[in-house]
Amino acid sequence: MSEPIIQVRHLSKSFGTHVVLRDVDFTVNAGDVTCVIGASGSGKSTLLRCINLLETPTNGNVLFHGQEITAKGFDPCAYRAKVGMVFQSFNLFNNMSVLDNCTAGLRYVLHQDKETARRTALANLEKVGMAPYIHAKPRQLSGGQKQRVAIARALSMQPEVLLFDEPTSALDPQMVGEVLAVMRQLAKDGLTMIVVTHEMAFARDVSSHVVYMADGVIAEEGTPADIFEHPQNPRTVEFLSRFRQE
Amino acid sequence: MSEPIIQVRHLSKSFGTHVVLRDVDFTVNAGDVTCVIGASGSGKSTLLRCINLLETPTNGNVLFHGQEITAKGFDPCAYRAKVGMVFQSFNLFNNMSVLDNCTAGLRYVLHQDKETARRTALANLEKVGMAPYIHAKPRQLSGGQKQRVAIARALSMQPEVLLFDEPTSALDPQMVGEVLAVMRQLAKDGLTMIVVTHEMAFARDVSSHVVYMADGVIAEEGTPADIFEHPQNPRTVEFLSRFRQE
Amino acid sequence: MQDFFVNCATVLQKYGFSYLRGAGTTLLLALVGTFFGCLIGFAIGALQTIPVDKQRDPAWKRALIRILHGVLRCYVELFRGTPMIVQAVFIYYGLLQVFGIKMGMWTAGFLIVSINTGAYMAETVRGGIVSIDPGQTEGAMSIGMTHWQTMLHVILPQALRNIIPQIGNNFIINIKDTSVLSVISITDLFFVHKSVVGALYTYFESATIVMIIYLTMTLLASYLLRLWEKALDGPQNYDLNTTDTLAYTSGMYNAPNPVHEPQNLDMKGEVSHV
Amino acid sequence: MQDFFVNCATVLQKYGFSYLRGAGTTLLLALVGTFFGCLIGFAIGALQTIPVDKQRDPAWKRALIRILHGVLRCYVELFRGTPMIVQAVFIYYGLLQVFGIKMGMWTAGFLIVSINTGAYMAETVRGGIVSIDPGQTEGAMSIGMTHWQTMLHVILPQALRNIIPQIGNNFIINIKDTSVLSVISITDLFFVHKSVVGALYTYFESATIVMIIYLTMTLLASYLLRLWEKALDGPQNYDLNTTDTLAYTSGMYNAPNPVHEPQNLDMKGEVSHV
Amino acid sequence: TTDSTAASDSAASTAETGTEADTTAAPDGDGDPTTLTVAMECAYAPYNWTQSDDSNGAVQIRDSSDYAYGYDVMMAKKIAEALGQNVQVVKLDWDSLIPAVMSGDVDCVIAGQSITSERAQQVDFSDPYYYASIITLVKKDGPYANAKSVADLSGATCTSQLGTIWYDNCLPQIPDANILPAQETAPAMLVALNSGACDVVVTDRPTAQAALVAYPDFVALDFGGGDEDFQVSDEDINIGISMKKGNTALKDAINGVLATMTTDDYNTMMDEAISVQPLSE
Ligand SMILES: Nc1ncnc2c1ncn2[C@@H]1O[C@H](COP(=O)(O)OP(=O)(O)OP(=O)(O)O)[C@@H](O)[C@H]1O
Ligand SMILES: Nc1ncnc2c1ncn2[C@@H]1O[C@H](COP(=O)(O)OP(=O)(O)OP(=O)(O)O)[C@@H](O)[C@H]1O
Ligand SMILES: [Mg+2]
Ligand SMILES: [Mg+2]
Repeated sequence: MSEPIIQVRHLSKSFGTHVVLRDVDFTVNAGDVTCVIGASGSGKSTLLRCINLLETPTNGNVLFHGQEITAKGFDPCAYRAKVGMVFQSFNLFNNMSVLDNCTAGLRYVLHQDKETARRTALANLEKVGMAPYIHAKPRQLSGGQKQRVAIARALSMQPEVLLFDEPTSALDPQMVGEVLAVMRQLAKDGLTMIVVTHEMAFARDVSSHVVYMADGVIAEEGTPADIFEHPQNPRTVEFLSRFRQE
Repeated sequence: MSEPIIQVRHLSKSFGTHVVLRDVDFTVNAGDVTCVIGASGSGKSTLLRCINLLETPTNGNVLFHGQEITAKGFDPCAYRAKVGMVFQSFNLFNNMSVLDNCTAGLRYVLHQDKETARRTALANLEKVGMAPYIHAKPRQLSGGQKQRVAIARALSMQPEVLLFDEPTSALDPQMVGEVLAVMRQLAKDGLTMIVVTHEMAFARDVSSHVVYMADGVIAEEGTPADIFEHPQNPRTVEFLSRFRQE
Repeated sequence: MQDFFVNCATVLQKYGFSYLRGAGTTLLLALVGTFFGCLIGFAIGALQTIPVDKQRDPAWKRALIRILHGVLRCYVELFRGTPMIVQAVFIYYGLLQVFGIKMGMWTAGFLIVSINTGAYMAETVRGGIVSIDPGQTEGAMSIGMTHWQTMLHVILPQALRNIIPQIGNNFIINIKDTSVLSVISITDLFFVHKSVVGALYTYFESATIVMIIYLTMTLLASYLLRLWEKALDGPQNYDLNTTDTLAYTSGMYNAPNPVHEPQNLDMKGEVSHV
Repeated sequence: MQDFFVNCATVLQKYGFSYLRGAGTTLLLALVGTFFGCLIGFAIGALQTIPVDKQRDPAWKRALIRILHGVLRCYVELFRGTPMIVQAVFIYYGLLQVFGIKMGMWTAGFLIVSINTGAYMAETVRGGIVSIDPGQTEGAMSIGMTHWQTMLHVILPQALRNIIPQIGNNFIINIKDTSVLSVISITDLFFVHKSVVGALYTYFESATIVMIIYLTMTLLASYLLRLWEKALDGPQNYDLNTTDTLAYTSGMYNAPNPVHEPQNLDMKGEVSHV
Repeated sequence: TTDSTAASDSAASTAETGTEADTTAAPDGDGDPTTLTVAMECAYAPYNWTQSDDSNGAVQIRDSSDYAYGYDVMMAKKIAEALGQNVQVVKLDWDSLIPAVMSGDVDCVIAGQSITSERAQQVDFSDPYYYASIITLVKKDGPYANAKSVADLSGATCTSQLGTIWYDNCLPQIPDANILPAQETAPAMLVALNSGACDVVVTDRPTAQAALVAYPDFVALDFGGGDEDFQVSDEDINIGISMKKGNTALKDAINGVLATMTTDDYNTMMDEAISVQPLSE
């Protein structure tokens, strides 16, 4: 289980003069659950977007199974089909019903037949409690419902690696619990995950590795125990203070 | 301080056959902080949208200072200028910079001059830590940054009542703390607020009144102490179980 | 005024059938032209947005895309930028004269209207694509869709919705602009009008008749397009799905319903540390 | 081929100035027409989207809005649905004949092009408004903006960005369609072409010259519009504001910066119960 | 300048500066008795064409810097002179010649219009101001180059100009003819013939003469006017000047001028027009 799946190597990203990521470097092994925590605007989403090739890194690169994803001839579509993503802003397809949102990838990318795709999608929608809403269009859903559909859509693709960008931000505590339980199960089943989250409890209890980002650099990383019990960096200490005082 | 500002009277709202709100009835007095909690899809956002006249109620009505807001001749624009709203999906103006987003209402609705508007907006942006980003366009912001601008925009209007729809969903714990502190200060200053939130701690500690919604009805309401210490309804108990076990 | 109606009646009695035939020709040309024009427009819209990755794509591919873009731009600018009547003369008579290629006048007519509409539609579609939230593209890419799949299944259907008013415009423009095809001997409605006026000198009468026929066609087109818009918007509300579920019982969360009793209390202990 | 260029030279030598004047006329009409057409289009777009509230608005207001919508629809359908050449004849000669009103040909020309473009632009703008996320309207309404303020400051600026390609289309259509104004004796570029051909019978030579002039105008227009699009998109990146702050120290959160030291530890106790 | 106010004023200013004619009796159709306003396409040599200077006595076109000349303009000048009026040429598209004269925007149309009884119900025609004999144009190397009679054109693909006697009456006389829809203008008709889209076009002598200059590959066939030729009534080949129905004053005045001229005068004038048309330089 310790073969590295995703290696982020000296990754930098600037928008114009504004440096958002600076020399970010970490490794995700197969089966790892890596949590990325950090302040608003510290570059967490940008990091995930670079890994998923939605942004071109300014410098450095990302390796997938040892292969550079920005190399010539690398097929980004096949890669993205294996590395799923749940967006912070959901990005559901507005022209499709909830069910179609989840089957689109299965049918068009994985070329599954309609019925198989439907069964997979329904199973995943049921996991997040969205099965009754399969005929709804995204604009008819509440925030939390959209978020759950986004999760189901990513799960339906049965990817090797899943990138979650704050997957429980729009959910109530009860639903957070249930979605986190689903993720926990996925982790147990060996899915590799990188999770940007503000749910410190989840980071502490489920992750195998925690990355704390501040202003575009990795301020501290380590096992959850390291980060949550013995944070070294004063900024980590401050960031976690509210959570640790519980 | 106990003059009723907003009275929701037997409010119902359906989309087609789908009943989203059923006979919702509660009163908000001047200076109250009313927290609305409930599961994803239970109708919290729809309730706020009805109060802010973005949806027309199917039945029932809402009184503002005793005046029916759906009555003939009622001026919805003047009303909305006094009853601000922070959207779950932010709804920042994409064509304007952060600063313009915050000054637009002041300049065009309240007809303040440019400089006054800028000062008010900057003060509020500073409160939420977004002052350095005033030249950015919404699409260049991170999720949490957008959310903070949305809050600043609503605060800039200096409304009588503020409706918050999950105002801290995209924020990290540290920032949540800071934004909630701002809201706490506003509450102290006498601003009336209705806050849809998943932050149970905020609901418990700051609100004067808690409304628990489930499937479109108010399943239980009362003081924070009532709801959090002695919930009566089994659904409330279940909903709060994860929080109360802390 | 009396005269006017008498004249109209005379005109109609003599040329009524010609008007109808002309209207039929006009409608046929406009329909075919708009249909293929839209196809061309959508194809170009999709081709113009092919993403280029400076690092990953080999040089030849980038060069190819660049050339393609150049060719497409030339096509759009050339056909948009010159009068259709001149194009018709060049294509029909020019080809015949210089290369001896004799195209059927209908073939030429359909071709000319289609490539013209295509050139305009290409820009229209570009506007439509620009107006779609980039998040939609990202969503599609994130599940591994290729550029073409993204366009076909996600972007163009949404762009289509936004540019239907414009497709209506283009159709109506075509209804009127096909009149220039009279230079290649296609007798459309407006040419019938000209013939009638040439023979009888009853300009206002014939013009009134022709305007009424045009209006009938365009109003019908507007109406149908509005219906289509409504259809694409889909139903205002959705129905809850209560029957179409799988026999999938994972012990996970179940659909919320008013008499919801949690079946997953067992996992509460696991998630209770926040 | 030799002949061809010799003929072109002859044509240019004899009529070069006429072509230029014709081009000037064409450009002037197209510019004025497109400008006012856009204004009309935006105005109608905004008028058509006036919200009606069944409960709150008095009956007379609803009736008024309904009538307004009807009138606007009639305008759009009537002017979109009939050939501009016929409109020109009806407006210019019809008014003269029936009411004895003699309009200047330029007044009539500008009027006709503007109201025609306006009718098309109305639909274009409608498409543009439809394509804007309703959240933008809600955002604007939530701070108390009226419908007009919402349109002016929030919706139309965004719609404008999306329909610029279409404005380009309309401008180019105008450049070519103003040729029908030769019925009210406005000598545009295409009428010059017709005159030259009627005098010299050198169709292809004159057509080539005219096409080149048209292409020059349309390419220039395309280029300028693309620049405008870029300008509207704004800079790709933003600069952090480090100077323009208020002397506002509330003990609240301060802007994050690399050497950030929290000044608000004092409030930590207050918010530490989650 | 193409300024709109200047343009709309120009008609009025012409009236003020115009010569003092007999304003009460002068025949008129457009409310300006000092000026004879004539509409034509100015795009149909040798009847009327546009040129960029006033050589040969060309008349400046209303609201334009170009000049019009040709047989029609010569005729207009002649008539205006006889009536003691200025001549003003309005350049109009073919489509609006009739509305222009009907609405009273111009006094008359001199544009090579054939006189037919149907047309005469809508406008008044003067007596003929030219007799246009019929000529057939074919390509030198084409199959009909040696035709001697209408019968020899049998089976030809043919066309002619819209709204002319040639198209409406002559073409149907060709046995088994494949008659294409009419062409709107003479140049377009010639392009069709030259490209090979049709084998035969029928037109009048002046147009044919102009065409021969522009297209040396053409031959003009004249079937002699007898039994071998197209059978047309005299009325058919007469072209006249049209004015608003009921404007007998103007009609009589024009007819008065035309009465002073003979067929030979017409032909001389036409020859002169052909000799100075831009094409012949
Ligand atoms: N397209 C862009 N152009 C310019 N700057 C950008 C762009 N996208 C993001 N940024 C900036 O990059 C920084 C990091 O953004 P990012 O979205 O990665 O933050 P984040 O860590 O995900 O924050 P949050 O928790 O609020 O979502 C922010 O300061 C943001 O303003
Ligand atoms: N326009 C609409 N058409 C149909 N149904 C809608 C529409 N908007 C909302 N709904 C439905 O109304 C219900 C309540 O939605 P609402 O957004 O109020 O939920 P919420 O309590 O805010 O949930 P969340 O916490 O997830 O934001 C949902 O089931 C949603 O699907
Ligand atoms: Mg983010
Ligand atoms: Mg909500």
